[in-house]
Parts: sequence; structure tokens; C-alpha cells
Amino acid sequence: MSGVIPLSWSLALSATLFVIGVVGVLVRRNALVIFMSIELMLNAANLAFVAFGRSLQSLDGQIFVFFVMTVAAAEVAVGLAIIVNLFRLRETVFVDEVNLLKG
Amino acid sequence: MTLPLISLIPALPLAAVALHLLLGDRLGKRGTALLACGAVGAAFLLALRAVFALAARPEADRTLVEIVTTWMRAGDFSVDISFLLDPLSAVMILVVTGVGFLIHVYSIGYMAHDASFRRFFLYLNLFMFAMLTLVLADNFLLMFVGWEGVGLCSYLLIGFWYERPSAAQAGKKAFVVNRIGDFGFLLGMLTLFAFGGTLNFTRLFAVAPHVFAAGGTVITIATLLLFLGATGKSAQIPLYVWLPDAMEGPTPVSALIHAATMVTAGVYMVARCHVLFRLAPVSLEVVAVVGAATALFAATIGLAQNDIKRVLAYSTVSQLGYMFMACGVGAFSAGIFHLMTHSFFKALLFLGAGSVIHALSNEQDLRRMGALSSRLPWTHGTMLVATLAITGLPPLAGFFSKDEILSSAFASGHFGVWLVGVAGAVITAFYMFRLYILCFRGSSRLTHEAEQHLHESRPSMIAPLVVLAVLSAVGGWVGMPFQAGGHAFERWLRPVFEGGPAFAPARELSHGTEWALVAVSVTAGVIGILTALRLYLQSPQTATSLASRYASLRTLLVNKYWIDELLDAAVVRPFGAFSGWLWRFWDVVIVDGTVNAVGYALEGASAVLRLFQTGFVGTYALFLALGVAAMLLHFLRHG
Amino acid sequence: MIFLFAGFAALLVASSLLVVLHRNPVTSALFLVLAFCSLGGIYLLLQAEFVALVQVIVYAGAIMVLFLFVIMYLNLRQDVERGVQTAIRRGLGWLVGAVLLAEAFALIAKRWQVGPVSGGPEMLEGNTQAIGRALYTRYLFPFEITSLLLLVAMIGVIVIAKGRGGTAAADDSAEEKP
Amino acid sequence: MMAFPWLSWLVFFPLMGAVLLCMMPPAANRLIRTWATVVAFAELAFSLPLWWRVIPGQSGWQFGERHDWIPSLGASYHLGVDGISMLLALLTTVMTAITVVGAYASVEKRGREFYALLLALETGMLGTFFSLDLLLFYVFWEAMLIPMYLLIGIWGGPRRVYAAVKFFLYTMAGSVLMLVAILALYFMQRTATGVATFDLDAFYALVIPGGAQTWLFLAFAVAFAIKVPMFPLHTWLPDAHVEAPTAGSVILAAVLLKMGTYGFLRFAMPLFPVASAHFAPWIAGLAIVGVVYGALVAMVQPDLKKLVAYSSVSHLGFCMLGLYALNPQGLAGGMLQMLNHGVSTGALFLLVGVIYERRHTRQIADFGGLWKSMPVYGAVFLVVMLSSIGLPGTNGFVGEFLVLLGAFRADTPHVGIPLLHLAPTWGNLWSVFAALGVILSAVYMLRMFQRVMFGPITHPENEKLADLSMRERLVFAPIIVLIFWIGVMPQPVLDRVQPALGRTLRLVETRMQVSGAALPATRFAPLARSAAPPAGPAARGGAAGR
Amino acid sequence: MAALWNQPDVQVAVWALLKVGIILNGMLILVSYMIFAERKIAGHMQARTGPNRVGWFGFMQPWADVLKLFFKEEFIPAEANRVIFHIAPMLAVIPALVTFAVVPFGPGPALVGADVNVGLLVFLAMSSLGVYAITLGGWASNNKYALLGGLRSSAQMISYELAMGLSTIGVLMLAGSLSLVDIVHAQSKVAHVFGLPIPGWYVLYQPVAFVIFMITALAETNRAPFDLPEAEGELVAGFHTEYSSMKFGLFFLGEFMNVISISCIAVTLFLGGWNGPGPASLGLLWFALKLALLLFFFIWIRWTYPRLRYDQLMNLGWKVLLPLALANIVLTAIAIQWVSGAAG
Repeated sequence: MSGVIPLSWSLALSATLFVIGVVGVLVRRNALVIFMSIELMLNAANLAFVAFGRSLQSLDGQIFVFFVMTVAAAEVAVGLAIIVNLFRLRETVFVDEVNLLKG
Repeated sequence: MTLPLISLIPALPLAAVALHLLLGDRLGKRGTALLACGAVGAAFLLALRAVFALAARPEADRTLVEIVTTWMRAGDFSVDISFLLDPLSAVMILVVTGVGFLIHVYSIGYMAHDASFRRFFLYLNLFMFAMLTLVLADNFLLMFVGWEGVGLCSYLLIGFWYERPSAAQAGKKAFVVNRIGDFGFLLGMLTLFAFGGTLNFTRLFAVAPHVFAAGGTVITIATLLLFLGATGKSAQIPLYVWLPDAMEGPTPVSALIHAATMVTAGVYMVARCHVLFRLAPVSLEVVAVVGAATALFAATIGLAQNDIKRVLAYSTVSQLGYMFMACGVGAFSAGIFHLMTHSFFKALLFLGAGSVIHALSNEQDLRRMGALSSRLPWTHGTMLVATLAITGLPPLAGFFSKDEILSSAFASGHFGVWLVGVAGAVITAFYMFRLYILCFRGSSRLTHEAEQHLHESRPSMIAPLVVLAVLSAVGGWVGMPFQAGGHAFERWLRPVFEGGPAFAPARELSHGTEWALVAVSVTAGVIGILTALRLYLQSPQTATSLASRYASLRTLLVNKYWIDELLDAAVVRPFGAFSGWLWRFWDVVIVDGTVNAVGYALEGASAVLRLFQTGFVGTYALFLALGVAAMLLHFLRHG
Repeated sequence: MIFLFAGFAALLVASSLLVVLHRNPVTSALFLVLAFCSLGGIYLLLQAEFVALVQVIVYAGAIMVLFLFVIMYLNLRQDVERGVQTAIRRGLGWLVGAVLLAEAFALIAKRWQVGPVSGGPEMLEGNTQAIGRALYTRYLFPFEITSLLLLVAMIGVIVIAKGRGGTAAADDSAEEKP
Repeated sequence: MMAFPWLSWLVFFPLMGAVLLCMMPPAANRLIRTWATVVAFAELAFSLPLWWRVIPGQSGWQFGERHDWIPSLGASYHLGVDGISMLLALLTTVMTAITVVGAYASVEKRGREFYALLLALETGMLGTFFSLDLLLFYVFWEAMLIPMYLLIGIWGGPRRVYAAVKFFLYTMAGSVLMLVAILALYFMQRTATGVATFDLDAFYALVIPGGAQTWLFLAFAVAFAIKVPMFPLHTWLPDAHVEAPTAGSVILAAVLLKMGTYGFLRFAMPLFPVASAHFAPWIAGLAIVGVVYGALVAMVQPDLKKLVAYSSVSHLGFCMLGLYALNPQGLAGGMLQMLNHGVSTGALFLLVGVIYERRHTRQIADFGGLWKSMPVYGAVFLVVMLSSIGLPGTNGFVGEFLVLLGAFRADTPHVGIPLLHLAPTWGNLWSVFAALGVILSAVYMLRMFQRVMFGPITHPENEKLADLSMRERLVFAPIIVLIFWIGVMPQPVLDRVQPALGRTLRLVETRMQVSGAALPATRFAPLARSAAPPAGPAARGGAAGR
Repeated sequence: MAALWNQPDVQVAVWALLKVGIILNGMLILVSYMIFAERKIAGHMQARTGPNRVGWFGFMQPWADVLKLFFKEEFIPAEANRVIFHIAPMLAVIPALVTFAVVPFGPGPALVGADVNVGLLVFLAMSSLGVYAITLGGWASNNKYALLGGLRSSAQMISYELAMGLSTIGVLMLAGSLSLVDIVHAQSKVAHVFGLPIPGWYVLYQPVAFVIFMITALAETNRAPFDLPEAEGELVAGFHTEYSSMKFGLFFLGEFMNVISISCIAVTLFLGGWNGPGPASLGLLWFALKLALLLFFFIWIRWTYPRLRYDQLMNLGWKVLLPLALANIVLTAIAIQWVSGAAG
């Protein structure tokens, strides 16, 4: 298949994805949605990795994606466990109602 | 010399003090008394032995120096513990040990029934040690040790009956005033060392004329500072306030310290440094004027005192004034001569007063005495001799020494000083006879119970009185005037005094003027006596009428010109207030305040920072994002 | 090719925006699944087939299932955004997002102009073989470490999920997908 | 090099004792007390030989020990002793032994920790005196704070926490400045000679440019001034003393305050001679203010301990004046004054402690006429008081006189105002004011003595106060002996400290020349003369040799 | 038109569309007749005849069912999430259909949808997506039992997906490539052992893997012993309780589509795809025969084994199959190493 996607486009896409993730984290109150936005940010990073891997002709990018994935998986598991626990204790998933560490 | 000649003299009383401390109560009253008097007696004998040894030496090198050890050496400053015996200090040690011994014997009787008998004698011996060190010191520093030691003992002895707050207060006052005097002495010493390079008398006096410009400001300041020390110690005008209050102590103390020995230390010091004083005629003038002023001033106050010991105290101050007057006019030997004779009859007066008080069971007010001559024959007899001596009647010691002072004052052209001296003599005669009459003559105004157990003192108290009476009578003959080369005493002291720079010899007085001066001083004394007799013996009512007419003057004198109150208001109170302000305001508020302020400031700052920790995860994420944005911005700009 | 990329990209951006914006968490989860699949597609276009498919398997297949599980398990209702404080924070959030986006685009534009079409030849050998070889040779050590990490995560999750007092947690929801 | 590491043994033996002490059961008070006393006196016994083993004349440090501590930094564990530190060390061991015995009655709760801290404190102090490596010095300097802080903080009076924290922070702030200066020196040394070391001798040899020298000197000076304490920085002392337990305040007064003056003598002056000479008038001025201010404020103190605290501000003002007269008499006087103050103020605090244990109050108004019920106590109090106001024949006088002498002859410019057309130098004015301090000290001491001792017994409780027990007499006996011994025969002490002081002065002089400062001719003129063996008939044996 | 025709992309697109059409219709018919076959076989197994009324011997029964389902009343439970309610059944069908794209029905390029070199991975991906249909179905129907059924089935599918993935790795190691076509070619070699011609099918080399694969296949498609979610007894009809008419039909279609797709993959991986004695052209026939064999196997299993309890299900999945699969991988690796070592 001829033609190749220019690097800057995928980077732009990755940046947009990342920013959407950031906004998601900042804006939403629901812990799960925040969690999803973090996944989005991670995937944005993966995209950037693959894009660079592609343009620099090296596999390292993709391999890093693997590591990112495993870390993301682990993180999701632990995160969700915490959220479940949190829900059990506080009956709420909304972040701003959980300010245990209030100074 | 087998035994060390000089250093043993002060060592004996010190040893006695040590023994008192170590043996403590096991000695018992008799033991303590024996030990104390024995030590002083032995010291007197040793002094005699040393003086004879000194007299044996040819007139030229009549000085004995004995170095014990090096006391202090730092850099080029070095001071030894060493003793100097020369005719001047010979006289002094004889007077100190002699009169001291008599007073020790007397006080055995006087303090017989006092609870802390041992402590009294311990202090007395300590005093003897300090006085002897002062007198025998070979350098200023050792003298200063004696100087302050004597001050300490006077503090302890004045405050001996410490239960009485007034005694303790008087002790403190004495010590502080002495300390002010020592302040001057100390600074004088420093200036001398700074310029002279040594504190040793002989070396300093040798080098003084070359180092100090005669009449220069430095030597004047130094000598004036020394004189300030002397006034502190010998209770002259500015710093005499402590002596009258010192009467709170037991009478033998007053006799020993405030009549015979300690107060004379000032005169001795001025005499010892005659070389320096001669280099600074200005300070000599000051000494003379202060001496004269004190003599007159104290005498006037003495007039109106009703407490027997207070009268004697003021008379001591005025007599000391005379001695300083003598030194001021350059007649150092006359001063020392008067010092010797004065210590005899003043000690006698005090001891006599002591036995009177003892007899009247501690009654000191003249207004409640009278007609004791018959009932206390011995005391009366000796007191009479002493009173006559002090007024300066011819055969007795007082006449010779006072007359010589007046004549040398006249001779050296200080007519004002001479006139004041004569006036002083009149007043002295007047108040001494006032005391004598009120105490021994006239109607008996004793209180009832005083009447009961009125009794003559014990022989152990009377004996010293008699000895002193003899000395007062005979003491003067040593200084018989009109002898060719000056009387014996002056010849004895000449090697000491003419060592200094050539001093304009007093104008040789023709015999005529001398006899005239003698006549004048005798008549002055007689006038004083007659007026006293007339006022207090024949017509007591005229005394009261006079008193009423000059009421204001009299109250002035009675209250001692309100000097004490003045000083208290001018010095003590403001000092207290100032330091109070200094502490409460300055220390606590300003200095401590700033320290605490720093603490609170920090706390305030941290409170501001705390606002950022809201506890919401969201805010932290926001800051995070802002951080990233900032970083990106940075990369953008510097990319 | 470019059209495909544009299509997938649009799909990706739209779905991720919806993930963030949508009120109902379940729907946003589904949109996230859609986003991951479209991302897989983009990877395919970038000739990273193995990663694409693994992406689908791992993210879409496992992680999102977990998410769905938790959402269902917690039976969440609509999100409601209320309160002044949150309003400020939301506004600020969007603002920061916009700023970041602008900066990122500026940066990309500045640093990586439309890159040289370096495309370069097709990967020589199969993408999967190459990754396999690299993974087990040069990157063996990180590989082992990540496996250790997964182990730790598993233990952690079990402990957390068990919670104090061993209340019966939904076992499978805490199940961890490799 | 001594085979047997004597100094390290001296420094760490009390610490070992303290550690063993901590292992004992807390309730066994008797065992704890005896053990603490044994350790303290053993330490004293170990330190006494220092008196005659340290040869005064020998230049350089004696019994030196040097081991690598942090080789990478160049910090070495370097101990050594000379005349000055030997005397101060002896003062420490003597006073600690006395304090341990003196504190028997005053410690009710947790005796074990109390004695352990006291011994640990002794280690800190000895370490500071012996260490010749700036870093080691700083470590001991700080280590010393902790036991003292705890002593005040735990066993103190009602406001003890405030006082302890203030004491700690105040000193800490100062010493942190010093640390910065030490580091600056360290780096200067490294750049200059390429050798990275904290060794004191190396710093002595270092040439420090004028500007830097001023700032470094100020940093050191502030740290030591707080410790002395000098006038504006003294407010922690009264609080610390009032709140500290008897033993604590004795040690605080006897030794800890000497750290400041020792610091000036050992570090500030020799390391930065030009700055020292430049700031000498300022520091002497402050010292004078300290003397007069301390005495004045002491006059109106209702609390005994505060009075003594302010008196030590005044006495240490004397010390500083002596040190900064920068001539042999001044230094000798300052040094002696350190020892005397240690002995007499330490004794004063013990005395206050004695009546505090009996009456549990320190207000002067609560006492009166104690002489009647406690004559022996009265006598001891009298002697100590006299030594404190510097009566000749006691140790106080010797120190004060030498300081006054040194100050009087300090080479200072003449004062501008023609006073009775007499041009006194600043030195003269200083000694005049200092002498004024002597009067004031007499005033407040006597005033206190009279209101406590003399007068009728106003409060019934004072009637039956028990006089000094045998233990307490044993505590005061050595002090009185010391007072009179130094008072009458100060020469042995002076002989031991003169050479070391002479070395310091000569070091200051040479470094002045080296750093190109114009050597004020007259400044060290006396030095030249003092170098020649002093005349005087009874020149002591070999000691005079420089 | 011609210009349009000879552009390469257009040709590929048209050809791809054609294949899609053939596969889609083929599968639909196959599914419906498989349902019919299952009902007939089940009947005969239970000694009764299956549906034989409609059409000649009941052959028209599937069409009747389809028509029935089309015209049934469509109703949606209250409070249900309407959107997801509609999407869920579609999601059931899509993954199965996508798998067919990579299954190589015959030897030539014509007989395989798209020869993707990661075909196996596509299959695995699609099987993992299958979970959504059931979960969302259960969730969207706002019915507790449906939800529980949905959760249970997804948990079951996830657990077994793991074992299935690992079992295929054995085949992968032997074949050396992820592409299904290559795997089939790798199985075409006939080895003569003891004179007997043994086809190179992997079922012979990887018997354990094959067994694990078949068991997990059953679990993946919620069939037979593993059809816990639809267990009538406890959860009424499992996740598709609330579904009616065509959406229910789609779920049913999806389920059978999954069965067929998994069996196709099984045939490709283990039974040597289109390999078989005789000329190459018979490939498709051999493939169909093997597929029929496996389908029969599915149906057969369904009516013989009792349903597993949930914990038994989980234990079997995690504690038996998974370790076995891992062991199998290790053994295969050793065997390969041993063989290449001996050969090398």
C-alpha cells in the first residue's frame, strides 16, 4: 500500500488524544472516567511511540508499547481495586467528595 | 636572720584564723580568746623585733625587703608577694599590733556573753592579717589585697549582729562605699602601671620622676584616683557616709577599725606615695583642702549628735581630716605623727565609751547618761585623759601632733587651711567636752533599771584603758617640738620622706612665730572647753534656749545635713529605677521581643503557604497540568 | 491510505471526546472501546500489525471489560456535575487543555515539519517475528521486570480487593488480564 | 604520638559510662547514683595527669591523635591539647564530678536518664575542647546541645519547654552560620592549596583576603557571641538558667558558656586576625555594655537564678574584654576569668540549688536571715560570693585585674574628646567602665546576700532549714579550695596557659603580616617585650622559655 | 467503466466484496441448517425424531424459524438502555463474521478471505471482543438475572480465552507463522512412519493442545457443559432473557456463528485445513467434511454432558487447562529443540 502517514500527523493526533485525556482528568468528577482518561493519555503515548518507531525504522517503539501496555494493565487492575474499596468505604466514586487528606 | 623577719607578722593572725576555723568549737571561749590575743601579741613582739632590727641598720638604707613568691606574671606584668619594712611601715605595724592587742584583750571582756564569740575573734584576726598585709605590702597590688581585705572585715564586723537589719544595711553600705573608693584606687594603679611599667613601690618611685612630667595631667589624675581610694577608706568628704553607720557594729570593732587602724590606711597610702603626690602639687592642694573641709564639716555635725558613738565617729572623721590636711601641706611626718597619737586617744575614747555602754547595759544615748564620774572611776579617769589629749592641751599627745600640723600648715603658706584647722580645734574641744560633761558630769539621767546594775567594767577591760591613757599622755613627747633637727619622730621618718624629689622646705619659722602658733592652738582648745563647761555644766537651760533659737541650724546638724537621704535619692533610687526599666523594658521587650518576633513571623508565613493544600485531588492535578504547560512553554521559547 | 488514516483519526478523536463528555460512564466506556479499536486500526496503518492486534486484545478485550465490570458492579448512575468549586475547576481544566493543545501543536509544527516522506521499504521480515526476536534478546531484562510487575500487581489487587474482614469481593471483577 | 589514645579515651569514657548506665533498671536509684559518681570521678582521675603531662612550653598540639574520619572530604578525627584546652578540660571534668555529686538530692524522677545525659554532655564538651578538626569540632559543638536541651526540657521548671527550645534554636541558628563559614574556609583551602582538609593547622596557614575574612569572622563571631553570651544575644541565658535543673544550670554556666570564649580564642582570632583587630573595639565595646548592663539588670532581679544568670553575662563580658584587648595580660586575664567564672558561678548555682531543694522557691523575698539557721551554708555562700565579686585573695580578683590591666593598655586609638586636656585611649575608657562593673557587681551581690542571709528570720519556714549535709560540704570543699588556690597562687595556672596564649597572639601577629595588613606597630609592641623572659627575681624554671 | 475497472484498488475492492457476499450468505444458510441439524440429531439421540413437519422431512424448518423470529413482537424492557440494548445483539455476530475473513477454506488465494500474516491473532482478538455482546446484553436489559448471567458468562469467556490462546501457541511453534494459510501448508507434509502414511496434521503432533482447544472452544461459545449463563433452572434464559424476536434471533445466530468460526479455526489449526488425499481441488470438500465432523462433535457433546457448576467451571479453566496449556507449550518447545538438535 503506497504512501505513508507523515510523522507530524500522528504526533498531532497523539497530542490531541493526550490533551483530551488531560482535560478528562481535570474536568470529570467520576473516578472511573478519570481513570479512562488516563488510559487515553497512555494510549496517546503509545501512538507517539509507534509513530516514532515507524519513522525511525526501529522496533523499539513498538516494544515499548508492550511495556506500556503491561504497566497500564497492572495499573488498571490496582486502580479499579482501589476504586472498589473506596466505593465500599465512602459510598461514592466522585473524587471531590474524597478529601481525606484535607490539611 | 633565722626566722623570716617581716613575712611572719601577717602570717601569725592568718594562722590564728585557720586554727579558729579548723578547731572550731572545741576551743571554747577561753581557748579562742587566748589564741586570738596570743597571735596578735606575738605579732606585736615580732614587730618590735623587726623594728629594732631596722633601727639597728644605718639611717641611709633603713629598708628591708622580703620576697615570698611570685604572685602573678603575665607578659611583661609581674607582681610578687613581697613585704617592705621601712620606718613608715614600722610605725604603722607597731600602732596596728599594739593597739590591736589592747583592743583584743578588751573585747574578751566586752564580748564575754555574746553567742558567736568565736566568730568575732575570727573576724578580728582576719582583720589584723589584712591590715598588716596592707601596711607591709611592697607593691600596690598586695596593698590592694590588704585594702579590700580590710574592707571585707569591716563589712563582716559591722554586720556582726546580722539579725539587726540596720547592722546588715550598714555593713553593706560600708562595703559598697569602700568598693567605690577601691574603684579609684584600682584605676590609679592601672594608670601607674601603664606608664610606670611596674607596681613595685621602690621601683616605681625610682622611675616616677622620669616617666611622669612633674605636675603633668597623667600623674595628677593617677594621684587623684589614689586619693579617691583613700577618701573611700578613710571616710573623707565624698565617701565618709559609711563611718557613722558603722557604729552599728560592736564597740571594740569601732575602736579597732574605725578609729585606730583601718581608717588610717588612707593616710598611710598617701604618705607611702608621697613621691607621686609631690610630683602633682595640684592633687596635694586637693588633699589639703578636702582634709580641712572634712575636719570642719565633720566637727560641726559632731556638735549635734546625741549618740555617744556617733559623736566619736564624727570626731574621727574630722581628725582624719587633719591628717590629710598635714599630708596636703607636705608635712607627711606630721600627718603620720598625728595618726599615731590619734589612734591612742581615739581607741581609748571608743573603749571608754564601750565600757560606759556596757555598764549602762547597752544604753548609747547621751541624754540618758550623766554623773557617772563617781560610779565608774577608772573609765572616767581614762576618758578624761583622752578628752584632754584630743582637745590638744600641752602635756598630752594630741597637742603636739595637732599643733605640728597647724604650724606646718601655716608654715607652708596655707593660711586658709590653718584657719579652718584652728576653728576645727575649737569645735573639737567643744563637742568632746560636751560629751564628757553629758556623760560623766551633771545630773544623772539614767533610766531606772540602768541605775540598778550599774557597775564598773572588769579589770580585763580596764587594763587596756589605763595603758592607752598612759600612751595618750606620753605618746606626744616623741614629737617634742623645737628640737634642733626636728623631733625624734620626724628624724625617724626622714629617710622615707625626703627620698622623693626636692620639695620646697617649709619656710623656716622663727621661734617667735612658732610659739605664737602654739599659743593660738592652746587658746583655741581652752575656749572650746570653757564654752562647753559653761553651756552644759553651769546653765543647762542656756543650752536648750540656744538650741531653740537656732532650731533650724540644729536640726540641720542633727540630720547630718540630710546627706544620707540626699545620696539615697540622688544615687540609689535612680539607679534602681534605671536598672528596673532596663530589665523590664529593654531586655524583656526589645531584645527578647525581637527573638520571639522572628519565631512568630515564620509561623505567619507558613500559614499562608498552607492555603494551597486544599486536599482535593483535582487541584493537585490542575497544578500538575499547569506545570506541564509551563515546561512546554519553556521548550517552545528555547526549543 | 491517507483517507483511512484520516477516517480512523476522526473516529478516534470523536470517540475519546465523547468518553470525556458523556454523562453515563457505561457509554463512555464503550466509546473508549471504540477509540481503542480505531487506534488499533491506526497502528495497522503504521505497519505495526502485531501491536495493533495486541492492543485490541489487551485494551479492548481485557482492560475495558474490567472497566465495564466495575461500572456494572458499582451500578453507577448518571454523573452530575454541580457546585461552584467544580465549575471553576472544570473551566480551568478546559482552559489548560486548550493551552496545552496549542502549545503541543506549535511545538510539533516547529520541530517536526511535515517530515520527509521517509516511509522507507516494507519491514523485511514479519513484524511479529521481529518483535518476538527483539523482545527476547535485547529487551529480555525489561520483559522479566514487567512480568514481575504484573505479579506484584496481582498480589496487590487481591489484597486490596479482599479488603479488611474478607468481605466477599466480586472475584472475577478483580481478575487481572495478562 | 602517645601509644595509648589518651584524649579519645577521655572524650568517650563518659559516653561509655552513660550507655552502661542506661542498661541499669530505672528503679535502682542507689546503683545509678553510685555508678554515675564512679564514672565521673574516674574521668576526673584520668584527666588530672593532664595538668603536669602537658608541657606548657612545647609548641604545637600534644597527645595528638589523627585518624581518617571521612577521607573523601578530608575530614580527620584529629584530637590534640595545649595549655588552653587542657585547663578548660580540667574545668569540665572537675565541675561535672561536682555536679554529679551535687545533683543527688535534686533529681527525683528518671535519675537514670538524667545522669546518662550529664555524662553524655561531658563527652560533648571534652570533644569540643580537644578537637582540632573543624568538622569534628562542629559535630561535638552540636552534640553538646542535645543533652543540655533534654536536661532543661525534661527536668526543668514550669516554662522549661519554652526555655529549652529557645536555647536550642538560638544556639543552633548561630552555629549554622558557623558551619557555612567552615565550609567557605574548606573550599577556599581546597582551591588555594588543592588539599581538601578540615584540619585547623591547615586553616591557620591559609591566607584569607580581607573582604572574605570580615564576613567569615562575623559568621564565627555571631555563633560564639550567642554562646558567650554577649550583650544583644544573651536573652536565652536567663530563661535557660531559671528553668534548668540545678545540675543543668551549673554545667551550663560552668562550661557551656566557655565554649563561646574558647571559640573566639581558638578559632575566631587566629583564623581571621585582620578582621579581629578591625572588630576588636566593637566587640570590646559590646563586652563592656554586657558587663555594665548585666550588673545593672542583675540588681533588680527578684529571682536568685536570674540574678546569677545576669551576673554571668557580666562576668563573661569581662572575659571577652580581656580576649579582645589583644595583649598578653588581657588574654591571660580572659582565660583565667573563664576558669574563675566556671568555678564561682557554678558554685553559686549549686548554692541556689541547695536552698531550692529545701524551700522549692528561688525568690529572694522568700528568704531572709538564713545565716542563723544555716551558718556553714552562710560561710560557703560568703566565700563564693566574694570570689564572684572579685575580692583580692580570691580567684575572681586575679582574673578581673589582669583583664582590666590588659584593657587599659590595649593598643587603641585615642579618644577624640580632649577630656581635661587628657587624651585617654579607648582602652582606658573600657577599663574605667569595666571597673565600674566591679562596683556594680559588689552592689547587687551584697544586696542579694544581705536580703537572703542577714536580717531577722521573717518566714517561719526558714527557721528549721537543715544546714549543709556532709555530702554537700564535700561538694563545696574543692570549690573553696580552688577559689583560694587560684586567688593566692595563680602562677601555676598562668604558667600553663601563657605559652599557648603567646602562641595564639604570635600566630595572630604573623598572619597579620602575611595577609599584608598594616601591622599596628604598638599593637604588639608588648608582645616583643613579653617574648623576652620576664625579669623579676623569682623567674620560674623553664616555663618562661617561649 | 473500463478505466474504472483496471485500477488496481477497485479490482481488489470488488473481489473482496464478492468474497464477503459469498461467505455471509453461505454462513447464514449453514447456521440455519446447523440449528436444524442440531435439533434433528438431539432428537435422534434422545430416541425421538426431530422436526419433520415443515417441508420434506422437516428440511424447511430453519426457514420457518427465521420467518417466525422476524414477525415476533418486538418489545424493550422499561428503563433499559435503549441504545446498548440494540447494539448488543449486533456485537454478538460481528466478531464471528470477521474471523471468517481469515479462514482458508481452500488451497488457492480465491478460497481465503484475506491472507493476513497475523491471522491467528485476528481470531484471538475477535474472540476476546465476543465478551461485550453478552455483557452489554445482560446490562442493558435492566434485569438482575440478565445482568448476573451476563457477568458470569463474560468471566467464563475471559478465563477460557486465556487457555485457548496458549493452546494455539503450540501449533504456532510448529508452523512457525501466524498466518493460517501457512499453518495449513505446514500440515500438508505426509510423513511415512512404519510405512503407514500419516498426514502431517497437528492434531497428531499436538493432541493435548487439540483437546484443550476443543474444551475452551465449547466454553467460548457458551455451549454444552459450559452454558451456565442460559441455565434455565437458575437464570431463566441468562443474558438474553429480555430479548425477543429478531434480537433474540441475532444472539442465537451469533452463538452458532461462533461455533462455526471456532470449528473452522480448529480445522485449520489441527485438522490440516483443506489437506486430504486426492487432488488439491478437493480441498474445499475435505474442509467441509472436517467442519461437519466438528459441528457434529459440538452437538454431540451438548446432549451428553451435564452442566458444570460455576466453581467447577472456574477451577477447570484456571487450575487445569491453563497449566496444561503452558506445559504443552514447554513440551513442544523441548520437542522442537530436540528434533532440530538431532537433525542439526
